[in-house]
Order: sequence, then C-alpha cells, then structure tokens
Amino acid sequence: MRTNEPIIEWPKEGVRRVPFKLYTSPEIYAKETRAVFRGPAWHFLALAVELPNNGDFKNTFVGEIPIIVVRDKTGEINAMVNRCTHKGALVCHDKKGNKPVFTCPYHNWSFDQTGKLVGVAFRNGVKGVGGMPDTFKTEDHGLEPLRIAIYNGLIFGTFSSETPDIETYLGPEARQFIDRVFNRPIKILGQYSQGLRNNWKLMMENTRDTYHAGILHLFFNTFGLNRLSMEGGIVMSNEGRHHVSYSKLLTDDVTGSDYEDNKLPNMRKGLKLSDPSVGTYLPEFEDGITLQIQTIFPTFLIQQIQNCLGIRQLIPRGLDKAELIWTLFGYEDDDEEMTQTRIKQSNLVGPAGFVSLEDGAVLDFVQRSLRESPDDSSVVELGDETDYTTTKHRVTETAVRAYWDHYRDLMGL
Amino acid sequence: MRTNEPIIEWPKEGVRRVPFKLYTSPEIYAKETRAVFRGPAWHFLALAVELPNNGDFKNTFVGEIPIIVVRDKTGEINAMVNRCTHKGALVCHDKKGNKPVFTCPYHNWSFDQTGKLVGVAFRNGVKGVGGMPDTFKTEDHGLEPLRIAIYNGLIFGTFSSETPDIETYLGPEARQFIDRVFNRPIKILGQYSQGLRNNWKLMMENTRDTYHAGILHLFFNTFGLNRLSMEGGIVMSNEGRHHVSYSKLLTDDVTGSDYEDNKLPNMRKGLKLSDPSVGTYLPEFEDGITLQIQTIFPTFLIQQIQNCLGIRQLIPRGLDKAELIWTLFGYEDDDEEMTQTRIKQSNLVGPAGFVSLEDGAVLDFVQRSLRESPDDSSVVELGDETDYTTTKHRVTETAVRAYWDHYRDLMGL
Amino acid sequence: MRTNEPIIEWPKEGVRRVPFKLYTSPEIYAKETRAVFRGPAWHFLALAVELPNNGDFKNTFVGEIPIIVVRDKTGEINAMVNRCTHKGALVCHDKKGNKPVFTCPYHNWSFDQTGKLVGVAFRNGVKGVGGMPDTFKTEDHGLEPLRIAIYNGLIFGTFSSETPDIETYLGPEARQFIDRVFNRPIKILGQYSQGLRNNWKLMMENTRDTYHAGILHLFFNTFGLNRLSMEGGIVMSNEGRHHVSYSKLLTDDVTGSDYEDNKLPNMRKGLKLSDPSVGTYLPEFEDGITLQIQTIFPTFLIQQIQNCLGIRQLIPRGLDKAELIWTLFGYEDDDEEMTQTRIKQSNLVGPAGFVSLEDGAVLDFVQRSLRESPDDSSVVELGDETDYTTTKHRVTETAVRAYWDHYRDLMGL
Amino acid sequence: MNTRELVEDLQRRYVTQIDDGELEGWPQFFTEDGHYQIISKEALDAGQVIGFYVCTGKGMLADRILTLRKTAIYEPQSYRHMISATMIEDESDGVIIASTNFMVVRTTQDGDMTVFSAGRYRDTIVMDKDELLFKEKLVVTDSNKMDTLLAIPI
Amino acid sequence: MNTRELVEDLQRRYVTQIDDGELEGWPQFFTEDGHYQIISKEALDAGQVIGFYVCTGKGMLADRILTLRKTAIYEPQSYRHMISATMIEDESDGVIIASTNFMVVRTTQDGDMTVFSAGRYRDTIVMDKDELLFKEKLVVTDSNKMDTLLAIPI
Amino acid sequence: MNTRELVEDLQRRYVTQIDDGELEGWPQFFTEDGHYQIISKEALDAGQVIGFYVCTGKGMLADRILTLRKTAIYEPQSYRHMISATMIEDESDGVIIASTNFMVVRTTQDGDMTVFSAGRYRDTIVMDKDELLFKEKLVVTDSNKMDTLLAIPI
Ligand code: FES
Ligand code: FES
Ligand code: FES
Ligand SMILES: [Fe+3]
Ligand SMILES: [Fe+3]
Ligand SMILES: [Fe+3]
Repeated sequence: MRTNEPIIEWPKEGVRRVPFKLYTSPEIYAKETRAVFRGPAWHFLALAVELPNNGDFKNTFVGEIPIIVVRDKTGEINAMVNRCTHKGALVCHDKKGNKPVFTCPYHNWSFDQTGKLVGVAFRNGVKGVGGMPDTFKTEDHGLEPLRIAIYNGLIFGTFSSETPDIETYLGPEARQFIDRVFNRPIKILGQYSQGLRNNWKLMMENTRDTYHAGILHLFFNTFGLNRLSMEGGIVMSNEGRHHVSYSKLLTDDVTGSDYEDNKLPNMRKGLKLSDPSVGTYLPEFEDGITLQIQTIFPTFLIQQIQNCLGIRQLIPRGLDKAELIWTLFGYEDDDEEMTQTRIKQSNLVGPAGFVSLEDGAVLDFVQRSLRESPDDSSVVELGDETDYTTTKHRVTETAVRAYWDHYRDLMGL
Repeated sequence: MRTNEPIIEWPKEGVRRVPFKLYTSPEIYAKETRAVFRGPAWHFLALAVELPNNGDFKNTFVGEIPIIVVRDKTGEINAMVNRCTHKGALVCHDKKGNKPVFTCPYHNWSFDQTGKLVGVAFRNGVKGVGGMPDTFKTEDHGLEPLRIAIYNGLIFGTFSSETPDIETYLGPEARQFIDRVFNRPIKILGQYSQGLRNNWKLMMENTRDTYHAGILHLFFNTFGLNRLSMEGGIVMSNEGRHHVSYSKLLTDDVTGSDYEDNKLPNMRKGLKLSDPSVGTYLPEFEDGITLQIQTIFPTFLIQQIQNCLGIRQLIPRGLDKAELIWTLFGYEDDDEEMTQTRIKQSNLVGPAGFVSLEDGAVLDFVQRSLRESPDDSSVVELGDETDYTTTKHRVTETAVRAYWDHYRDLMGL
Repeated sequence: MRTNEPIIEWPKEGVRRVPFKLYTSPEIYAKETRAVFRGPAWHFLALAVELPNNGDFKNTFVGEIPIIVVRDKTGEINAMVNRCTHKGALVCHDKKGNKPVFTCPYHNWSFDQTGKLVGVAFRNGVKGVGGMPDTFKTEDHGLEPLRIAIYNGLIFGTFSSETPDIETYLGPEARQFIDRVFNRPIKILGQYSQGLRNNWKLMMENTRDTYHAGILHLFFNTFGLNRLSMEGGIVMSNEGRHHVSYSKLLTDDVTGSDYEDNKLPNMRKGLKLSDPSVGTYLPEFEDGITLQIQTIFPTFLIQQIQNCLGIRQLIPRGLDKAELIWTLFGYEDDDEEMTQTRIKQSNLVGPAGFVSLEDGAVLDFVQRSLRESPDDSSVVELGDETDYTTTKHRVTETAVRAYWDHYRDLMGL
Repeated sequence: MNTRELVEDLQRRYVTQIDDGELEGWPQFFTEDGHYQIISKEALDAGQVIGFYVCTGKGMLADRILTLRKTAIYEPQSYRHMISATMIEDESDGVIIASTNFMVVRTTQDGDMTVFSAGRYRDTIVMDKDELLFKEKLVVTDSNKMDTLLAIPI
Repeated sequence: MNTRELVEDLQRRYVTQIDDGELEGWPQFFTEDGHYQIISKEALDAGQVIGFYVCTGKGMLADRILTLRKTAIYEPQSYRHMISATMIEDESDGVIIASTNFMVVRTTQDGDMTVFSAGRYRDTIVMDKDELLFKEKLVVTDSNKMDTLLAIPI
Repeated sequence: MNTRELVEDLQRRYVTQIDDGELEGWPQFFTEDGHYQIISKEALDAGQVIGFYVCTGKGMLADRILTLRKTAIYEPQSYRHMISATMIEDESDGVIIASTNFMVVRTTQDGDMTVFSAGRYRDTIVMDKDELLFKEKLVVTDSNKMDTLLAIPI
C-alpha cells in the first residue's frame, strides 16, 4: 500500500537539520518498529542483578514489543517476545517473578525458559477426539527469540542477525566508560518510571544534547554542579552511535564564556542551598570525573551524576508518548554513608530531579508546538566537527548529529 | 484514494491463521462498517420485552451506527439511524423512553415512529419569507430505515436488502437453541455494560472459542461447572455462521484428558466454596443441558449457564475499544426460589463474573501485545474438522474458523 | 504521498449539501492547517486592551499553531509563531505576561519582541572552542512572523501575503457592526474557555445558523428574548465571508409563524422567571438592536446579547475536539448599574449559558452520530437566496452556505 | 459540634442534595439574598467579575433549576462530589468565613466518568433560625476551562 | 461519638481494609447474613434486581475473595477509596440507615490510574457486641458501565 | 479532639497549604529533622530506599521550595488534594503513627485536569509545643509512574 516515495524528504543540509515530521508522522513511527527496534541494534533489556536466581524473569519492551527476559535453569539469560504464538495474548503479565515455565493464561500453552513450546493443552483431545492435527509441530511455534549479549552485567537483546557482537557494537570508548561505572557488583536502590508526553526521539536527542545541560537545568549552573565551562568533553564510540558527555567538578573557569557576567538570560545569582549535601560529592572515582552521561544507541543511558549512579531505558508508547524507566543503584560494598549520599543525591534525577525535571517539561513544550505537524526542521549547527570523534568541550551538538546519522541509516531516510 | 491492493494478505493456510493486523488496522476497521455492519447480516437490536407499549423506544448501535428501535402506534417494531437528515445531530439522545414522534433538538425537525420526516420547523418561513424551497420533499429526508425481523422476542435489524429472511439466516440448528431458551415470556432481571480495551472481533472470537472456556476460567473446571471432558459439543448453523457450545453437568469423566492428574498448568485442587449455591443448578431444562453458549453472527450471544440466562450485544467503540451490553433475564412465571437462584448465579457472568472476568483481562492482554502491529498471525489449528458441522466434543477451534470464513467472505479478504 | 484525487467529492448540489466527511477525515484536518489557518484570511489574536503596556504579551493559537502576540517597546503589536527555530520548543509557555525579550527555556536562544533572534547561548563557544559556525546567520532564524492588522481594538494576524488589508477583508457591512459594539474603550469583565467534543467547523456553522437560535435555545423563545418572528435579519459582508444576525426586542409578532399556537414541538408555555433581571435589557444602543451575532471568517465571533457583550475565539484541538475562548466585556465608562447588568446577563452565555449551553450538547450529538464516518451529507436548504446579500429575516441557512462556499474556495474542494 | 463541624455538616447536606439530583432543594441552602458564583481562580486573580455563572438571590437560584428542568437541552448526567479539608478562616458576629476543597466526578448516561471540576468553596455562612445558610458561596475552580457544558450546580 | 461519627469510623476501616489489599478481612465487616451488592443507580431505578455482583451471607463474601485469590486471572491492581458526605437517614431499634459518597481510583501494575467507580454506599448497619456491622451494603454506582473487569470489592 | 481528629486537623492544614500554593510554609509542618519521602508502594515492597524524592530535615525541605521557585522550569500548575480514611495505628510517648488516603488532581494552566497521584500518607507525628509536626511523612503512591514531572510536593 505504500508508494516508493520516501515518507519525508530530508533537507539538503543533512543532519544539521532535523525535520519536525519525524516526531509527528504515524508512518515514520510504524517504520521505526521494523527498522530501529527490530533492526541491527542492541537494546537494553535488564540488569543481570535483577535476575539473580535461575527462573527469575522480568517483563520489558523493545520499542512497543513486549519482551520476557529470564534466567533459565542453567543460569543462561534468554529473551523472547511476550506474545503467545497461539492467539497473541501476553504469555506472562507479571512485571517480575520466578517461573519454571511460562503458561499463557488464555489456553495454557506452555513455553519453557528459552521460549520453546513445551505444552499445548488438550493437544491430544479428550478421549481420542479433538486436539491438534498431526501436522502441528511444537517446534514451529516457540516464542520469537532475541539474541542476547551481556556486557558487564547489562543484558542486551537484538532481533537482527546482522547486529555485530556487543563489544564491536559498543566500541572501545563506550566500553571504557561502562567499565568505569560497572566496576564491581552493584545493588539496586530504586526504580521508577516517568510518563512522557513526547515522541521518544525527543528524549534520546535530549540526552545527547550537551548544549542544554548547563542552560535548561539552572540548578546545575546555579549551584556549580555542571557548567559548560568546566573541564569536560564528549567521547564518541562506534562512529558516533554512542556518546559520553563528561565533566569534572573543581575545574570550573567561567572566563571567556557566557556564564561570565551573567550573560545567560535565565541564570540565577546569589542562591544558596540550606542543605548543600544534595550536591556534595563524596569522592569515589579516581579519574576526577563527576558527571558522566552516556548513551548507547538507540534508547539506553548510563549516568553518574556525582554519586548518583543510574541507568535509563526509554520505551515508546505511541507517536507522542513515551516512558522512561529509571534505575538507581550503588555498589554492594557501599557503606552507610555512601548509601545515604546516594539517596540524597537521588533528588537530582527522575521526574522530580533538580537537574531533570525540566526535561519532562521542555519536551512536552516541543511536542505541543508541533501539533500543527509543520514542514520545518530543527537547526543543529552548534560545533563545527565534521566527523564523530572525541571533543574536549561540550559546546557542540555533534552527538545529536551523530545520532541522526545512524538513525537515518537504519531508516533509509 | 485507496489503491486496489488488499488491505492485508491472508496467509495461505486460510482460516487456520488469522492475521493480527485485523485487530490493529484502521483501514480494516473503516471497511467493517460498510461490509459487516451495513452488510448482509442480521444484527440484534433489542428484546421485544424492552418495548412493551406502543411508542416505547430504545437507543442502540449497529457497529458504531446509532439506531433507534421503536414500537410504533400500530404495535409494529421499526428501526432507523439516529442521525438527523438535516445536519446530523442525534435525533434522540435518551437511552429509553416513550415518544409519539422524535423531534431533533437542533432545529426541531420531527420524524414519526417509522422515521418519516413529518415536521420541518419554519418550513413555510415567517410571514411569507424564508423557509424551505418548493423543491424540498420531506419524503426524501426520512431517517435511514433498517429492515426488521423478530424471532421469538429477539428484534434484529439489517441495512442490506440481500440479507435472507431471519429463519433462513439463523438456520434450523440456531433456531432450535434459541427456542429452547426463549420458550415462554421472559422478564429482565438486570442490564449493564462492560467497557473492553480490545478490538471487537477478539471478543467475538472469544465467545466462539470452546477451547478457552475450561482453561482460562479456572472457576469452571475447579468447581466442576464446565469441563471439556463433560458430555457436550458444538452445533453449527447456517454453514457455521452461528454456533452453539453446550455441555451437561453430571456427565463429567476426566479420564484420558489433561484434567486427569492435574496436568493443566493453572488448575487448582482442593478448593471448596463456603456457599456452593452460586453453582447449584435448579433443574429447569429437560434436555440436561446446563451450559449453552450460542453466538449469532456477527455480534450477538445467547447464554444459559445453569440458571443464569442472558444475552450479550457487542458494540465496537473504535479500533481498540468495545462495549459489551449484558442483559440477564428469567421467565415471567419464575417463582421466588428461581429468581433468587438466578440472582445468585448472576455472579458467574459480567465484568465481575466468576467465569467471565478473565475475558476482559485476557483480551486486553492480546490487544496490548499487538501494539507493535505485528505482521504475524494467530494459529487456529485445534480440531481437524474440514466442514462446519456438529461435533460431539469441544476440543476444537472449528467455531472460530467458521467465524473467520464468513468474515472474510463479507470483507472480501 | 498524496494522489491527486480530491480527498472528498463534494455533492453536485453544491453548498446545499455538506459532506459529513469534512468533520471526520484526518486528511481534511491536516489540509486545513495549510489552506485555512495559513491561508489568505485574518485570524483574531487578541484584544488590544489585553496588551495595554509595552512588553505585554499573550499566547494564543491560529488553528493549532501556537502564537505569541506582543506589544513591543515602540508600542507596535507583533505576532510570531511560538516555536523556537532552534529545536522547536515553545519559546514562551506563560499564558500572559510582560517581557522585554523571549528566551527559550531549552537552550536560551533569545528573540526580541519582533521575533528577531537576538541571542544564541554560547554562540562563540567557551574559550574559543565550540559555538556556532560562521555560516550561521541569526537573521535566518527569527520566529516566523505573522502580518498584523488592528481594527478598532481587535488584533488580527495572517500568515499569507495575499490576504487583503483588513478593511477590505471585513467589508463595510462587517465594519459597521464592529464599530457599533467597539464604539469606545472597553474593559474585560470575564474570560474563560469551553472544551468542545466536536470538529471546529461544527461550532462555526452553529454560530452562522440563524435557524437554530430560536429553536434549540428554548430560553430565547420561551422568555421572548429572541424569536425568528422578531424584526431582524442577516447582513452579509465581503461576499458572505462574514455575517451578522440581528434582532430587536419589542418587535415580536408571532402571527403566521410556527411560534403561533405553539406549533414548535419543544416549545414551553407558561414559564416565568422569579428574577427576570437576567433578561432585562438596560437600553444602551440607539438603533434598537438587542441581539447581534457576528462572525468574522473563519473562526471569530462578536456578540451583543442585550447588554452582554463579548467575543469568542475558536481553536481546533484535533479532529474531533475544539476549544472556544469567551471574553466578556463592558465599556470603561460603565456605571455600577450597567456592570451589574452585564454580570447578570453573563448567565446567558458560555458553557453554562441559558442560550448557549445547548450548543455544547448538540454539537457533541452531531459528532457522536458521525463516528461511523458516513458518506452522507447534511442538507442546507432553508431559504432561497442565490447570492449572499442582506436579508430582512433569519429563516434561512444562507449564512451557513456562504461559509462553506468560502471554505471550499480556500480548500480547493 | 464546633464551627468546623457545623460547616462540614452543611457541606455534606449541600453536596448530597446535588448528587441525589434533588436540585429543587438547592436554593434552600442560601439566604434570601444569597450570592452564588462559579469562577476560576485564574479569573479571580485577574480581578475579573464574570465567571461561569452567577446567581444573586434565591429567585435567580430557583430560575437556574427551572431552566435546567424546562428549557435546557443536554445529555442526562449526574455529579458525585468529594469534599475535604474544611477550614474556618474567620467567625464573628454570627458570620463564618470557611473554605472547603471539592472535586466532582461527572457521569453521563453512556456511563463515561470524568473529573469534571476541582477547586475550593469559599463560603460566607450565616446562622438563620438555628440553621446555617450560605450568604455567599464562591465555587473557585482550579481550571478555567469547562468540558462541553455546565448544567448542574457544583 | 454520635451515630454519624460511628458510621464514618466504620467506613474508614472498611475502605482501608480494601485499599491495603487485606481482602481476607473484608467479610468481617458484615453480619452472618450480610447482603452486599454492587449495582448502578440506573438499574436500581429500573427496578432491576441483578447488578454487577452480589453476596448473600458471609460464605459468599468469603468465596469472592477465595476466587479472586485462587481462580481469577487478571492484572494486579489496587484501589484507593475516597469517602465523603456520610448521612444518617434513619436510626431505630439499633438499626442505622446511612449513606456515604465514594470514589475509587484504580491503579494497575503498569502505573496507569483511572477513576474506576463513583457513587454512594447505601448501608443498613447493626450493632453487634459493641461493633457496627453491615447488614446490607448497597454499592450504588453512578455508571452502569464497568471498565474491563471488576475484581476487588468496592 | 481525640488523636484521630487532631491528625485530621493537621492533614487539613497541610493540604490546604499546598493547594493554596503557599509552598514556603510547607516545611513548617515538619520537625527540624523531619523526613519526607515520595515513594511508590511497589518500590517500598521491593525494599528500595530511593523513591521520587526525599528531604531529610527542614533545610532540604526549604531547598525544594527554593529550587521550585528559582531554578526549576515547568508549566504553571496547581494541586487539589482530597484526603480520607485517617487511621491511628499507634500512639505512645507522644509519637503518633497514622495513615491517611490521599488523591491529587493536577490542573495545568491550559485548564487540563488529571488524577495525578493517589495513595496513602504514612506519618509519624510528634507533639511540639502544643503543635503536631511530621517527624516522618512517607507519601506512598499507588503508581510507580509519574506523569511528565513532579514539582509541587504531595
Ligand atoms: S493465546 Fe496463549 S494459549 Fe491461546
Ligand atoms: S440537525 Fe436535526 S433538525 Fe437540524
Ligand atoms: S529549542 Fe529553543 S533554544 Fe533550543
Ligand atoms: Fe536534560
Ligand atoms: Fe470466556
Ligand atoms: Fe447556539
């Protein structure tokens, strides 16, 4: 039913322009399921620590596709589509749990922990009548599996046989930063979700947008936790698929920047916190990095904001809705002081976060301004990088451009 | 604007596969209005007992089309589209009532009980100016009528002149089971509606799905009210358009079935009701049938579950929403004990029903799993019937396959 | 992706028929943004009195396009699209206020009161690195402006360079009635909004529909405030783009009309208000007109209902939703008695209005009856006018037909 | 009962009267010159004097119900009020200034429910022959938008 | 405490029991022959005797919970009740006729919240060994439509 | 007033403070070391210690309001609380353990209303100079999902 015309015409400026229609077109959204979520990319599914025991499972999503991740009886991690091969019911509707076998509620077809169909109720009928025909082969009706890769306790899945191995996919730079945070056993301290009133890609762009961090999030620059004038930079990995933005406290020098003399229109002066502990870093990383925002293409994020460690998984919920799952953690060997510090600094993030509350607001502002579904494009000009390599500053939108380049590639746009 | 390509490609296996796109495609949904709801089929509109007096009317729906059913001043039943021929307002917005004439609130055009336009406000203007032109003929602007057929107190309507007479449409087998329940004057005991979060066809399939009844509804098999191992079967009528699934209490023999030795994964053992009266059948039908689930193509259902008698009318409410109207009744000559029995057994059905609550849940689970709008199909293989005739068991999905065959026929798929 | 076929086929009867698909087709809705809201028409934006001081601004909408209207530092009124040229955020999310400059929250791009881009945060990077490339010209990235016209305190905007000047656009007849109401400085007494569950065009038709006023709004004719049998008429302007319906109290003569002998089906007799002050006109206009309903194509309305003066601005909110902003006002020189009179008569209008509550109800009834998205058309036959000129009565739908003629013209239908 | 409890008692009876659909009894909760107005916080804060509707005196209160019953055309619907957090702000010379949070769920005959309105009653209450009556009842809504139509009083 | 306060106390404990998910304790709020029914105002007004569900006696009340726990299959969910405007309509011979507005927000495990039901409890309450018990609890809903399924009692 | 009535009085004042938008007064409801946390029932049940937000002590409570006023960017909005079913779970040595159902309707400046949160306050309350103060206020939400953003305290 589709003509061969492209759904949208990308502007001739390339990824220095991003057509607004990407956030408003149902055709684009439908195509993303096939090209991005079923395409050659690794998608975060769960933390290994969420499935400590054999039989532990968790429900999640890749795009809008419901997925079961489970540690099977041999200890292996498997993932499969949570859609019964009989008539499409969610095979498992519990968020988490432990099961030896997944029995669909509708007609009790049973699937083992690898997704294999192991039981068909009344397959042989009753007293010799009814039941499944002989041509029915259970091996043709397993749950659709995903390939699995585990990197440092992070479980990823992919539908595509073309996705390269996880180490190659991540690239050495991304791996180095993952390793930095996932350097020893972690424990989960909190997990919650945030409903978003915007297309999922607006959130992913936002997380790669080093430009906004020190501007929109006034708390950051007002209280000096993160400024574009600090020592920091952007590290790209696997040709820019993934990025890390980092900075270091105690390296701030505002001279020669818009922070000087309060040139930024919205910046506040003279504010002081009654209890500065929310922003007081308890030293734990030797490299001096106090802020790491790392994205793994296409919908995953790892964060260190001082002592606040966490990951974020993005799930599209229709064209103009999304859900962001936040998981905050510490290390198993954290002492009480460190745990309390992480708890207090948790105020920085999430839907109520001192440095993230604004993202929910502003992305809603973008989606609302686009209700007209305009033909225009956004302008992504900051920074003059021509390839996606490391920069020693963050006054650039290069990581955003890199994102769109890889997105275009998958989508054929 | 439509190309001539089919909206979906039906798999080569025929109705042993049902494409999931049928539940997610807006084009399919739009076409259903024309092909199914305005097509050659009889749609339940009301019970004659709901309109006892001349002038009594009721508002209902065929598909999403609003319909007035009315008993006119001669005692005849008529039905017409509840959409003013002037500018489209609902002519009548009350759910039920008694009216000699239907006056549209917007400009007071009036329609009689046959839908004829009998009054046009200011047709002749005021003092000789304004008003309708001479070319305006009221006979061209009546409410669109439906053909009506009444069978044993059940009022049906159809838009199509090609729909055969009701007796032919039902077929002898369906009529026999209708006659069995509607054997003497009834009285309504209750009426309510259930909002569904699924495409309407999932519910219709569900009601023809004898496979799930004794599995999903654990109450049925746990307390022995209905098992696939009971004496029972499926009766088809009019080439499988309509079906009846029936069973008989006190005929249960679980040997040689998955019920034996508790092989069904979800089955419960050793449960006992404190008050078994909800499942205690007060004998009233001589044929021994204690469960009759009968569907009349495409969206109507008649039920006897022990002494719980009722009908269900399904109304689509958009692509992924529907509404099921439940009406429970007894006979006019019921004594108090029978009425109390029916009241207690009403706990079996409806959105809170011991043997129906799960349908709302599981169909929501299906629709949710399909948010991706996958290209896959469901697998409808149980039973080896090759034509749609009576079976002496219910371990088959033949009634589901029959449904899809007739649906395909109407839809040209 | 569009074929060249028209989205809908207009019936051969012309505007005496209006296809229901206009209210249910997403394609039509999408096209309206381009053809009507960005087309050659003036759209009401604000009252000058809402922006008394330099720097005062207000957020509003043209179609679904968010617009800032602002009085700049020279006292001029400007309007521009409230969508940041950087990445599309609403530049300003406050409903009203006073600002010297509009700073986008996302990355603090700043726009002056004419929409000119005057600040780009970190344009020059930090310490010589990063920042915008030299090719970036702020003059290419101002907020999209609208042309502005102010007529008698009413601020209008248009996107099109082809829209004629406001005087020509309005025409002498419309101007005369605007001048009648806006004859001296006004003050706002109240402002609220009404959510509508219908396509925006149903509301605009309704306001041009002189036929319904004395019929649907029973309060009007029951208590004699407005009857089709009063002296009154319809005045057209600019070939029928705009209309005025007016009538005069104390000129009512029901003989020879459907009001006589209570022929109107829904009319009430013998009712009396305990406190008739809500309908008691305090004379203030010398021409004897006590009711003026004036529409300015395509989405604006001016009203005098006795002493209740107001304007209404219609905003589409998707295919089947709209919002109507009501602003009620008096004159700066009103004495207390007049203000109290206006307050009491405010009960006539708005979502709770004695003569407007029914519009919300009945337009919902229309939209609901159209859920089927029928191929039919409404019938707009009342009155035999062949051109759009003044009539001395209101028993005609000529103003509705005129509306559709101009709509077709813009939409190329 | 202390003053707050007396006011709570009045509010209970007031919302029950409305929720039961016995609208003819609604004016009885007001003094002869009782003032009733539904207006949003936004409008009040802007100094506006016109809100969604106003009744000055028992006659106009009764007329609202008369018109709802006889001339207004709208889909049958009912309200369900929740009230909470009654505060007495002042009491002197037999005049009580009180405020109370309210929320209304509206149900239409098709069975759909919506949160129709939420806000705060700002009441001036007087004692009349052992009975508390509203001298002024300001229904201050949190939203300045009404969904479709406002028929039944809040 | 006066009668109204006693009834309010009963309602507070009743809804807390449900909202806390301690459904096994729910039947304890009823007399041995306690009658519980959820039915819409529309159905009641039409003289219908069957509503959404009914329990006659503590055995059936317990069976509802048994089946919810053991045989019913549905998505995990919880209720949050708001109650308001308790009115005592009659009290004689130790039998109290009372009514109370209620509203329930249902939250499913995906975090979605909906206004699930609103209406009025119409209760007949008796004193049993210093304890108030429901002899009859009629849950009269404003809507005759239930969204998806009704599992937990209201 | 008995303990429950005292706690209800505290809750009434607490929610009125918030709903009136007088957020600067919000920390005054807590002891110097007052602990305030918004966390879902699901997270609590899983033994998690981090929820949507936490304040330990009056300083952090005040900082929340400071940042809302000065650094946070979000659309103007207001809350309307309903509270219900206050239960006293324990009282000893001047320490009261109480819980109360709450529900919040959020209204944004475009006039849209949503049921933003529902759940139960789980409070530890102490008497300080004739005044009840929260030593701990746990806002246990039924949903583990927040819509868009959580700015104003609940
Ligand atoms: S849908 Fe899963 S077993 Fe039938
Ligand atoms: S729409 Fe029915 S009379 Fe005009
Ligand atoms: S979107 Fe406005 S400055 Fe970036
Ligand atoms: Fe951010
Ligand atoms: Fe079923
Ligand atoms: Fe009107």
